[in-house]
Amino acid sequence: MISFRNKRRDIIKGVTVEIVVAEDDARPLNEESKSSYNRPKLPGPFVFILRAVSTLWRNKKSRVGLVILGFFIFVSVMAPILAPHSATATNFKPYQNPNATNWLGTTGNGQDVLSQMIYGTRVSLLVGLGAGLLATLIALSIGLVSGYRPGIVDEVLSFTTNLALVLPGLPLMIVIATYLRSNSMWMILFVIGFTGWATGARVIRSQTATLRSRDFVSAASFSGERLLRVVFKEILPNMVSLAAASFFGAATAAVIAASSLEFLGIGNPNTVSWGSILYWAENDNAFLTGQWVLVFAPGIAIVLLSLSFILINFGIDTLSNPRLREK
Amino acid sequence: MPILEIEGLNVCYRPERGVRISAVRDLDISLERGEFVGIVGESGSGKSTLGFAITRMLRPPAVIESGAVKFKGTNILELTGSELRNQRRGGLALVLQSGMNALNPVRSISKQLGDVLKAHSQKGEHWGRSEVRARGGELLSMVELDSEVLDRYPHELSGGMRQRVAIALALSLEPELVVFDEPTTALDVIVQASVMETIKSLQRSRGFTAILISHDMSVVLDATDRTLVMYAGRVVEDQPSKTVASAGIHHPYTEALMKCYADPRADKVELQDIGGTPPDLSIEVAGCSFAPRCSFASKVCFLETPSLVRSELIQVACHVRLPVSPMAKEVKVVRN
Amino acid sequence: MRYFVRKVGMFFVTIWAAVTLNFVVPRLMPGSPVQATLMRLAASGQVVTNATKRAIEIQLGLPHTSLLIQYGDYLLNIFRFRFGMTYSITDESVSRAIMAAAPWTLVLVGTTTVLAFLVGTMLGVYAGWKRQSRVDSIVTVGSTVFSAFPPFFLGLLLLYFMGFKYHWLPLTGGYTPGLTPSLSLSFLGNAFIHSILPAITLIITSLAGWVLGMRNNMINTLGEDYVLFGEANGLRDKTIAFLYVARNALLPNVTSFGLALGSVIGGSVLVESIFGYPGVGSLLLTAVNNRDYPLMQTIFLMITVSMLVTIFVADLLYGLLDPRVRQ
Amino acid sequence: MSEIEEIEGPLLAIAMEPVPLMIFDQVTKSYRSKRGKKEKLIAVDNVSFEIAPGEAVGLVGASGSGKSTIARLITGLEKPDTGRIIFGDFSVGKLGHRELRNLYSMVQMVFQDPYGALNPVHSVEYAVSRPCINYLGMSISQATRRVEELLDRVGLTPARQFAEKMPHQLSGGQRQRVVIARALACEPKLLIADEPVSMLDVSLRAGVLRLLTELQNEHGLSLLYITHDLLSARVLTDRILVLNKGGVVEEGVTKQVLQNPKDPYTVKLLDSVATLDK
Repeated sequence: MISFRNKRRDIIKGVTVEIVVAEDDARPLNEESKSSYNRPKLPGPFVFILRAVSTLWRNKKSRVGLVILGFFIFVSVMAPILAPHSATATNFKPYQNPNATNWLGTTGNGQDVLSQMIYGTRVSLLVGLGAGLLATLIALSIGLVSGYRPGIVDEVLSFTTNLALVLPGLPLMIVIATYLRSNSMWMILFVIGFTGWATGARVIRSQTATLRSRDFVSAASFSGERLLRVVFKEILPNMVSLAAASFFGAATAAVIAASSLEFLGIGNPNTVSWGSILYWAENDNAFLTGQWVLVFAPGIAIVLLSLSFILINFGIDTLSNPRLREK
Repeated sequence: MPILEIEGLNVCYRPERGVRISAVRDLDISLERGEFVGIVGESGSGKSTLGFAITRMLRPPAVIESGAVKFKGTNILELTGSELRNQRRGGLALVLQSGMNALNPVRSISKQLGDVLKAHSQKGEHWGRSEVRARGGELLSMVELDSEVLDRYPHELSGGMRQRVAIALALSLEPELVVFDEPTTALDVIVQASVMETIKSLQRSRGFTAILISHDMSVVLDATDRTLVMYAGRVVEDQPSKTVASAGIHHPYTEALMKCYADPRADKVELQDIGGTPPDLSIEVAGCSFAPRCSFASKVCFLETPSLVRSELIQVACHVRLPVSPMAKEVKVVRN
Repeated sequence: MRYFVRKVGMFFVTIWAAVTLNFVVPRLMPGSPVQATLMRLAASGQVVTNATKRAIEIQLGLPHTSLLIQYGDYLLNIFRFRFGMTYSITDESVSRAIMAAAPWTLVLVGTTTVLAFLVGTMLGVYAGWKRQSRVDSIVTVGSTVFSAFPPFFLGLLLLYFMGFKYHWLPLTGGYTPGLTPSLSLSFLGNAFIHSILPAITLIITSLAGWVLGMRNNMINTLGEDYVLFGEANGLRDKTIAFLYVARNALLPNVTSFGLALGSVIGGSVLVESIFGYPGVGSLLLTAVNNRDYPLMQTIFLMITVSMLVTIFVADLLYGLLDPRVRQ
Repeated sequence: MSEIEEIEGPLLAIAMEPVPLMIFDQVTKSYRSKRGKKEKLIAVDNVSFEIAPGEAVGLVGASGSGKSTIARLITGLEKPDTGRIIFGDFSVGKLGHRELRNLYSMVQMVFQDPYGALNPVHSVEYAVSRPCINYLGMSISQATRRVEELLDRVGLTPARQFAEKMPHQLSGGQRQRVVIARALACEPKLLIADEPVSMLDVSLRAGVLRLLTELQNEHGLSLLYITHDLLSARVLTDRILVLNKGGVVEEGVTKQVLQNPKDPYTVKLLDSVATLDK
């Protein structure tokens, strides 16, 4: 009897191994058990990002998004090496069309457009990611508190969220930026961050409320966990994909909003950014002078950057909503 | 001719990520007209998958790998969309497990009934408001509901009422075969019994062929004429419901399952469980799926998959209880 | 009924909150907006009457009275539509300046929002129903790419190709200069031709959201039990697609109708500025460039209130569409 | 009132212990009705009972009978409108967040849904070790040892292997055993089990029920078993209260109540029980 059972187990083992080899997707099961034995000694956030990227890489759309985003990150980090000229120096002939020295031509002030584009990547990335992060952090704190504390706290925070949600975004940013009169890129970042959190907060609130009613949250208080630990160790880890989605959503909106503000000349038009290239192009009537590159180059860069965020978000959506999965 | 014949049916789930699971394995079943057949099994036995396969309601990631489901002689797995739709009138119907959510929340009951009737109206038939209401009143009284329910929306009805409405809708096309997939599981204990009573009396009075899929042996034995016991995607036992509880030849799984029930009123109540772990459907192994949990298992049980062997009215798939004798005539060959 | 009563209540509370926010914002800002405004008003050569001075003080903050009195005066002035003088346009009161611009924007934003909603929803229904068909992938990819477009970039592209390069449509303005605005057929026709490009820009940029949102809702609803049961009962495909799936999938889209308006209004500010369209958006930018706080502040209030009204109407519509909230 | 006192006679005779572990004294709890009408939904209607140390009490009723509300009241998740709930030195209805934590070191809970009761992001070891660390003040290595003991005890062997698993790698029955191990970790005095087997396969139920009985006997635990299933109540409990619409309609020694039901509602419940030979 016993010998037969052993034999069978062997058979089972044999088949399991085969399945694991054949099925690339059977990973989560094995990954978990392996990771607890020899976890690589890397700092936590780094491991987290690596794992997130490898998960998203499996989805076709988000893979394209990751490639585009990777390209822009590369360009902004390597800007000093990649840029052929200074981005601010005005030592070229103005209004030049693309030529051998200035691949994308020059601005009305005689600056090299390609170098401006390369350095401008830094500003757009920083504002997009920074404002996205700020908005997500606000959304998380308001959403978590409001979802976990029903009653008066939730009522007040929900009302605030709904109010923030119905305030027209761009006009509000314009009004606040006009009052602040400061010209820095940081001002734009903060204004966008502080006006763009409401959508995320609403989603996170309802998810928190759902998780709160789950038995494992009650079980945590039965296990003697304190409030903060319940929120951060039990609820938050279940919202990673939601928080990521709201981050990339906010970042998309931030990239578009920042370029819109820069294009309107709110903020400092002398900061080298994609939006300000467009501002000067519009000011100098680039179309009339035939310098369409001045409009197309930054415009397409903005589209590509926000597109990369949108594509990455598709992958995240698919992870959290199995119904959206493609066959 | 049997009303339903299932031959060599294999259904598996192939999710985008994750392991392939074969839910129904090499299944052969044949149903006579007017029979009330129960299919009993625990989670993972493939009973619900089978019910969906019979009515051709399976959706990805479920895939029918091979086999045929013949309803009155036609293999419904080969029908096109519109041919299948025509089969619904006077044909196949399905009542879902979660009757609670089976009704469109934004349409009143009479409108939903009208949708069904109009979809299958034949030449010369006209389903105007009054015709739908008249038919609706009839159908609702059949499931013991007031015709006033016609004007209600689903959220205004209790769970039991919703499941009754769903049954009325399913029966509105006079189906010859109705599959009830756990029709009372989502309902409150006391409501469960009365809905089951309605189903039983409807089957008897209207004479349709019915399949009751349930995890609850007692419900099945109480309502049906014939019981099929499923384990790990296969039918392991098939016999008249009357004799399932009595001594006789049974699959060891059925016997073990029977010991998990008892009468709370008895002087001494003893409940038993089935040790070991439920079968892992992602693994294809030779031998009987129940063998690792079976106290009677012998060598052959781990090596060869037993096939259903007939002995008079009953069929059991077990090497120990009903070994295949070379002399036996009615041995079905199980494809592998 | 309860639903409607609650919505009416919420509407008034939100209006009050928005009006109050409009009161608070200028008072939180650094510097003295009142002083700046009065100086500029004088510099523009206009006669500063006491009434004008008072209106501005009430709106932007009077240094010497208590906040409570200021707040009371502020509310009173709003009821009387008294918002003071603008110095962006000579001899013009804020209310009259807005009144002149409002119809242009109302018609433009109103029609484009409704059109985008209808067309986008229908495309979304089709894409979700015929999931993974060719049309679906074209519609989905197209919407994804266009949702990455900042409205002003799309506007510039259209302007370049349709107006500048091929001269199909007028480049700028709401009507041909020299015409006197009237309700005559010839003027309306002229205005219509001028509004085509701004309208297309707004429709395309807001269409994407509706398409993708509706497609997602469709796919989610397709998995509901009542759709499965409808199929099991052999309902007609059209019945299932429209009355069972689309009908239910539409509900969340109706709730977001009002919210989407915010982004259309933001887009219209940019689009109006590009096309020189004489609407509220252009007026807002004029106000911003002149630091015309009274005008800016009032425009913002108007935009917010009209958004709230739209959201209120959408909420009422939702109540009619969903029997579950009617009681 | 007089009715309740009448039934209390035999009740006290069984629970010979002089000091009850928990007293539920004339408790009423109502909710505002959903539809916004003035009428209130009475969830628990003037219910009184006691649980003696080491005793297993069953609360039986269909959904809406108020049995789950009673569990929420005892664990302080809801506050009673009137009446008292006494547990040792605690008056449960009046506890704040901090004191609830002290209460939970003595009252633990086994939930209905084994898939919802374990956080999908934490390992079995984490789930079971938390109460050891929080209530017993154990170090991580002490807790690790205790986790293995507990898993061994609930039949999850080899314990080390199970400790490292994530919830999604376990079957429903195994998860429910983990939940029981976690509930036992801080050596509570009262275990509340809310339909712990109703979502498990029939063939696994008896195993979990047997485990609960064994643990109750070994640790001298009191058990409050909440269910609609009279069969499992019969197997597990000494005494039951049958609830209907928030009120107690019948109570007594489990076997006696089930063999000679007095109230028509109990009869109805009995008829709905899954028995094989009707």
